[in-house]
Amino acid sequence: MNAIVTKESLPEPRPASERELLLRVDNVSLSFGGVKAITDISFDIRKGEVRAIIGPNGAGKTSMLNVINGFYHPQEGTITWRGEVRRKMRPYEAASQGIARTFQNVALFKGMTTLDNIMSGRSLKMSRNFFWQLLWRGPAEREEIEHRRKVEEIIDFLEIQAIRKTPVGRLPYGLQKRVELGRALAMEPELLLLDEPMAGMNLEEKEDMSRFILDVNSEFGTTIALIEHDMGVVMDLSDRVVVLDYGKKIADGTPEEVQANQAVIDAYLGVSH
Amino acid sequence: MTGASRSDPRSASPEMALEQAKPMSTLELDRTGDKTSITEAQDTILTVNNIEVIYDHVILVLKGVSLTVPRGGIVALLGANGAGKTTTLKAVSNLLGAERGEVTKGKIVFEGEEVQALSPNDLVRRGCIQVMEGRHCFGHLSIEENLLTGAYTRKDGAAAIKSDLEMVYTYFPRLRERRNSQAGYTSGGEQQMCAIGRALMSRPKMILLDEPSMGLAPQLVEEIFEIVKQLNDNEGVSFLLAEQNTNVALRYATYGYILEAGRIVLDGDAKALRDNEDVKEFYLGVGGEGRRSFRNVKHYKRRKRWLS
Amino acid sequence: QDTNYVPLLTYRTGPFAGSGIHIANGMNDYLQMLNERDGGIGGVPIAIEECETSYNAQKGVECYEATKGKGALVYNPYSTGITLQLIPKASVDKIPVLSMGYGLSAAAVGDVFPWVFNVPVTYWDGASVVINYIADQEGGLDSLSGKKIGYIFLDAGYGREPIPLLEQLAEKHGFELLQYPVPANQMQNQSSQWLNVRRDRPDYMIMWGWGAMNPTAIKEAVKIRYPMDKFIGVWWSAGEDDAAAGGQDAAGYKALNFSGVGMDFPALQDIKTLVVDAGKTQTDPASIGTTLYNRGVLNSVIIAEGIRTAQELTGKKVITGEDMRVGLEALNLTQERLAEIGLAGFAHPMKVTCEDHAGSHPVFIQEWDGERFVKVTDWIEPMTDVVRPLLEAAAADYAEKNAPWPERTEACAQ
Amino acid sequence: MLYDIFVDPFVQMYQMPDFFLQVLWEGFVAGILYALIALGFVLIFKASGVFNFAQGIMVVFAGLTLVGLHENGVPAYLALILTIGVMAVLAYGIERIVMRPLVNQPDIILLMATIGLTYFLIGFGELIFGGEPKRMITEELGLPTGSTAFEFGERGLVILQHIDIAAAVIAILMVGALAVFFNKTRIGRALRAVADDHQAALSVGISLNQIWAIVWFAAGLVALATGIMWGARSDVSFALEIIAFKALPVLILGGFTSIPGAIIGGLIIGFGEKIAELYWGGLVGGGIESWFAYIIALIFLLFRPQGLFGEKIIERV
Amino acid sequence: MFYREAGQFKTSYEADQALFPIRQDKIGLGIILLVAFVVIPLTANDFFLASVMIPFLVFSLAAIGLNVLTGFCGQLSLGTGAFMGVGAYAAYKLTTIFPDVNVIFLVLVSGFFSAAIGAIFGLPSLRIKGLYLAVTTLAAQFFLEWCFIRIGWLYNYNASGAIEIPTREMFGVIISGAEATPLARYFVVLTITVLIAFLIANVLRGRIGRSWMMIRDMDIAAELMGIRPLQTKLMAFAVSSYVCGVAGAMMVFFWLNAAEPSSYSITLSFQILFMVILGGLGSVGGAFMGAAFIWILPIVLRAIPNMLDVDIGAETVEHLAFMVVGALIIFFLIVEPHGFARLWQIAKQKLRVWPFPY
Ligand SMILES: Nc1ncnc2c1ncn2[C@@H]1O[C@H](COP(=O)(O)OP(=O)(O)OP(=O)(O)O)[C@@H](O)[C@H]1O
Ligand SMILES: Nc1ncnc2c1ncn2[C@@H]1O[C@H](COP(=O)(O)OP(=O)(O)OP(=O)(O)O)[C@@H](O)[C@H]1O
Ligand SMILES: [Mg+2]
Ligand SMILES: [Mg+2]
Repeated sequence: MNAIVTKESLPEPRPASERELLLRVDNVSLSFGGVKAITDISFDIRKGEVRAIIGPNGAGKTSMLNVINGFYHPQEGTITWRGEVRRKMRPYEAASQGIARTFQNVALFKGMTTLDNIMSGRSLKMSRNFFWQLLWRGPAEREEIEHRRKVEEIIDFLEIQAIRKTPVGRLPYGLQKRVELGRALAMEPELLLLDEPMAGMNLEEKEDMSRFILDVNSEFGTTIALIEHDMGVVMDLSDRVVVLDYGKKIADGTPEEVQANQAVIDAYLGVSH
Repeated sequence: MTGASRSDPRSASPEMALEQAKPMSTLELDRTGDKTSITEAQDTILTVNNIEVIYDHVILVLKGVSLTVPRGGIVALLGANGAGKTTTLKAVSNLLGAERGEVTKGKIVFEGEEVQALSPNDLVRRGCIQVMEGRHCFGHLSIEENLLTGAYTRKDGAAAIKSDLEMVYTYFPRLRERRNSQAGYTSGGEQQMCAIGRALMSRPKMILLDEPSMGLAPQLVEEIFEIVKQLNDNEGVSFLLAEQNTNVALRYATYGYILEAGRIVLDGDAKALRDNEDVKEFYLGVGGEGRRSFRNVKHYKRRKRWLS
Repeated sequence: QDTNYVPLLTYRTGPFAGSGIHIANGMNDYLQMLNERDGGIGGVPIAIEECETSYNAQKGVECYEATKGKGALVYNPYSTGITLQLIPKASVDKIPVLSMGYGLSAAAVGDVFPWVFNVPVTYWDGASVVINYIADQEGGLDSLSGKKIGYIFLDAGYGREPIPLLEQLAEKHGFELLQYPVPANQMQNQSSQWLNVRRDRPDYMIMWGWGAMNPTAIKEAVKIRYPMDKFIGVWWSAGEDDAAAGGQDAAGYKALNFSGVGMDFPALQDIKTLVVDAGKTQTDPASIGTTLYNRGVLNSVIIAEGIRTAQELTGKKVITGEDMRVGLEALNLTQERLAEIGLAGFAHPMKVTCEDHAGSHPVFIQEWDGERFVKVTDWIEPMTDVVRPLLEAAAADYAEKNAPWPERTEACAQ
Repeated sequence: MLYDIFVDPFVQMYQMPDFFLQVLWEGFVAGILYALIALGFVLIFKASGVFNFAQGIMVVFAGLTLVGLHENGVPAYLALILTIGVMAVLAYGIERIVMRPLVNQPDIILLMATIGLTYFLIGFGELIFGGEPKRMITEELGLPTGSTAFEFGERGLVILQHIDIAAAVIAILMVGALAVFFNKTRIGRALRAVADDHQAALSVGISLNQIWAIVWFAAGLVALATGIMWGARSDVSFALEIIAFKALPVLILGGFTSIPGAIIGGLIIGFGEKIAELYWGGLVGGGIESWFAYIIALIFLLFRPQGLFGEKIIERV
Repeated sequence: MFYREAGQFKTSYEADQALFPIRQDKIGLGIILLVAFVVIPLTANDFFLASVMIPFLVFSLAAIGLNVLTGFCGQLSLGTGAFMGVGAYAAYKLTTIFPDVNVIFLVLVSGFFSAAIGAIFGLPSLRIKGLYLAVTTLAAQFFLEWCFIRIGWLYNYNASGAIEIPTREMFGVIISGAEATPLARYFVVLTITVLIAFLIANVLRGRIGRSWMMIRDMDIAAELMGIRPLQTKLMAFAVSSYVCGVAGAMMVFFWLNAAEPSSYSITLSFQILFMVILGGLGSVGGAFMGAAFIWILPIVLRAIPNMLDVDIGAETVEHLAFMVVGALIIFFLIVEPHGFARLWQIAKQKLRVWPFPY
């Protein structure tokens, strides 16, 4: 994991539009009482791409992620996941189908250590039943250790060895975000939803985080949907960007196209970057 | 608040903050120790003198931090995650008690009086309010009620409060739209605006801003800092801000401190810091040929080890 | 110095303290008076130790364990729950349990329960006396037919115990038994039960209550305007505080009793002068002579007489629990003896035999006149013919369910 | 069987309307009295997010202080005033010694602290006043006693106790006053803020110390009123503390944070359990009152997890 | 000085994930077990065994049970007393139905009944949370208590309405009923408690324990990570009730000898809850410390006036004990809200840096 791999050393990825479709959102609308959080939005996410979702505050980005992983149920529209139209589903079903995410307001398990938090990401992959767990010695322990190995890889990868046994509640914000990423990675997801992973980080840390994201994307082939307010990050990392404003989609395209789009500049960027 | 009272060279006037283009000839790298001489001076609103903070009786987080905020100044506190920025701000606003932390050494002087022993609400009454990191809105209260709690300590009547409410809504039109929603259901950015607006409602002399830009859309970040500057210019409000977005922070601040692992490792005029090579490299991300791409970050560790 | 050690399990705190305090004072004061006046019993002072149980079974057992090693002669648990826990232990630890007028009715069968004493009467005896009394009022047992008799009780082992007997009598004499259970956590909130009473209009009400349940019930009865003279409580619902809650309106309320009313007894006078006035106890002087206080005194009389009998039978001055058992089993509190100890007429003469540890002695009924209780009947005999077979069946049942229940090996001293 | 469950109770209601009215009245009174206890809980919960387990014992303590003072020769009204003073001191002490050091701690820790407080007050109260029940000084305080009976049809009779009427009036006045206080004043808003987030409330300058002292005092006053009313019904004794459990379903039904909720919850539980006990309880041997209220609350909660008027539980990521 | 981990390197994940990874802790546990199994039986008198150690162990086990539910899974329960009662009544019925089966086995089986009842009352936890959930468990408490009184079959229609424990033996030693010696009962209780504590600790450090903690710390996030909330919570209810049920059965079989419904009242629920909170939510060791504090402290307090030979009434002692316990609860919460378990950790941390203050 520590090998020096940069994006340039990999073959140039195929254009996003040619890749296989992973998830499609069709005409989704969601409202809470009177508030329309999402209005008739359609877009798709293709395998292996980094898809950014941007937009002003309250545009409905987080709500969009919530719809994708089953936490909110849209009033209208459908979601197609790997070619199958999904009905109303519970979040844990989404998780078992390979959708993992991080949260805007860190949602770590505060009473647990970093290690346990990341191990918790592997819950779905572990299967020893209650009675083996009671005994511990034998299968349960073996399974635990096997997964511990995987988790230690992630810990190495994210360079958080030093805080392995620290309860996460006491960690500074930036590290919490990193642990959260680790937890999502531990799920070995097909689609990783990141909600403002770099908020509250300084440049150095953002660079680290970018590297993690790129590495995950290229090494594990994980598809990533990313919400971020730092335009530098979005423009550099993403293959395609969808822009929301007041719950509506106002643009969708490559970073360059989006950046040049006047509607986007007016609604979001303020000045062109 | 007149220009004359700000004779100290460190407390740059707002005009100076605007003259960003002009290069600064000397780089000031004061060490914290030398500054005790000015702590009692009239035109500093806040002095933190060599404080040590311990959490849970055993975890030592701040190991002797000193800083001053001139009256009418905007001072930025920079540093990596876990450096202790939030802790410093909470030490000033006396919110540490609620986290089982305590200031074990040093003193904190606000407007010429030691304030370590005061309760947070005394401090707010005296005009020093904190915007906490991570929003901390009152989830069950509507946005408007949240804003009104900010005016809890005020005694100047409903009309004044009402007009300030209007002011906040003009700053953040988005809040006006969502004024009757429960804050718990609003988006992250909306909550951030609400937290900042709430602090403004107390008409403070000094605001401790912890990561104001976090989770805000780019143009809003600019707007927030514009608001900071406006308040600073028009009302003479002083600011101590902990901020990760060094770029913006140093553009608006007059003075900056860099905090690493519980110690101040570098401080100086904002302009001087901006020109410092290390700061450029590690905080601003401008190498010799302009902005680096996030795609091209190198994989080996490049952490600055500060000599302190 | 040699002493005879008597632990007293009392409760002056908790939800039943209202009743418990008077009992505790009475028990303590009489024994203390013996120490002051006579230097104890047979020249040996009594070492009295109170242990607070709060009417709580856990603490009761703790008190038992804490005191039994000190040579305890007898236990008075004053709680059915604690009694039940001590019954099997008594024969193992060789310390008798004296549950005076409470506990397990079946314990009266001395062949099965050689270590347990519930003299002078059992609950079943008590219930039969009430029915007897009602029959008297109505003109004979035959006229009970078609009557409705309500039974309001603390919904716990204590309150449920008389039900089998009452049911049997109801069947036999053709009256209808209506039950009104009061859950322990609803003791102070009985309006539903009394509304039910109001709807059912029973001809008589019988109450098996304790602690805070009693005053609340009497108040509620007043509230629904139930005719108070048709409302009869067991001897544990006979406290002055209980009736006083209803004040003047409660006049006519009746309760069973087997211990003297008032303080016109030389022994009580001695207590007053030697113990209470001397400041050696915390008893409120006004409470001497009240029902529950006197009940406590009677309890100690039985203890003291048990010790005395044991001393006589064994020739020892300092006795053990085993001796005490023998003493209690040979207890014969005659009219003369009562007079001798300054309590003539304080209780019905009582006699324990090896077969019968309760004795099914008669009890009387007292009536609240608005200010105090006055004795209104003579001693009424329980229906021994009905009760005794029931007791024996219950004892056999107990022994069977707790098999292997030890056979009686203790010799009969009589 | 089916007849007993579905038909007979209603036939009875129809045939004995006076009795049905009486049941309703008893339900009403019980509801009001439950609501009084619940009100004390609500106050403190609203102001600090603390579930104040000690409310039950505060009721007993207030009642005992009042009666105890009177027993020692203090005139009734003076005793009342002194008791109010004692409650104020208690409130201040609790704020100073218990609440202040525990600011910003998880709810369950604060709950536990109030249980510790309960223990302390039980021991303290019994030490001072002794464990025996005391008679409430109803008449001395000028509260009405006695009852009025309304003839109803042939043999019918509905009896209203004057003290119950007084309890209802006092409860309603108190709820009104508190509702106004909480909803119309700046303190009210601050209280809700504190309940949401102690630290943030501190950061905007709300003085938790002051607020908590005020609220605990208010809860003490409610406890006093409750103590007088319940004491008039039964006696003032430590057994009353158990009754406080009845406030829990009321509280939960109404929603922890709502003052009107306490009243409405109380009435629903009061009516519900009386009607159930009197018309259906007999089918299972009676005494179902000990748990019926909880079942009502449970059923309501399944449909509204935050209670009838409670603030919605915010779930968002 | 004495508490130094330095130099203890863990070379495998097995070693790192052991229950007690640090050598000193292992030695400490060894000593405790030695004292419990050898020293105490050799030295203690009957009172200490019967009234201090046995209840302490029974309560510890119950506290572990509640800790699973409240401390680890975050579901506040006030129904512990009733769940313990289910275990007790089930064990009692089992001994009447199968009089020849080993009573220890029956006690262990009785837990399954309370597990089932616990799971049923856990069902509403899917929708109802926090303090609101407490009311469902209260419903369980009061409803079950009512059943214990009303369903005569449960107590074999005993006139006393109570259950009374028959005498049973194992390997020729009487272990239940009045004739069982405190020592025999102590060994039974100790063995069961240690065994279950150990098994539960195993569950808690594995996948299932983690999924409980996930639900406790943030149920929404847990669900988004693939945890099925209902299943997980019900499992916690069942496991917790099982342990409580066994504790309840032990309470009557090896300690009280007879039990009325009121032995399993709400007071008991609270007693156990105190132990859990004071010991430290989410800590098995804390359960023992909490139980020791709540059960043993009052006994000590009651004994003090006797030792000092001060003459004050039994009830005054009781009142003072109440006040002291209450004050100490508050005091310890203020010193360390996370209970004795955390206090112990901090103490260890201080030992580690000793003689420096931090
Ligand atoms: N559960 C809910 N109930 C009511 N309103 C909601 C809810 N969830 C979201 N909203 C509203 O929907 C809108 C979109 O919210 P969302 O969190 O998706 O915004 P966002 O794009 O993520 O913004 P930000 O960048 O500030 O995080 C907001 O106005 C918010 O107040
Ligand atoms: N309540 C607490 N208990 C124990 N340690 C704490 C606590 N709060 C903070 N710390 C520790 O104090 C150190 C400084 O934290 P602080 O939150 O002040 O950092 P920060 O500079 O604000 O970081 P960030 O930029 O991520 O917000 C961190 O190492 C953190 O682990
Ligand atoms: Mg968002
Ligand atoms: Mg911070």
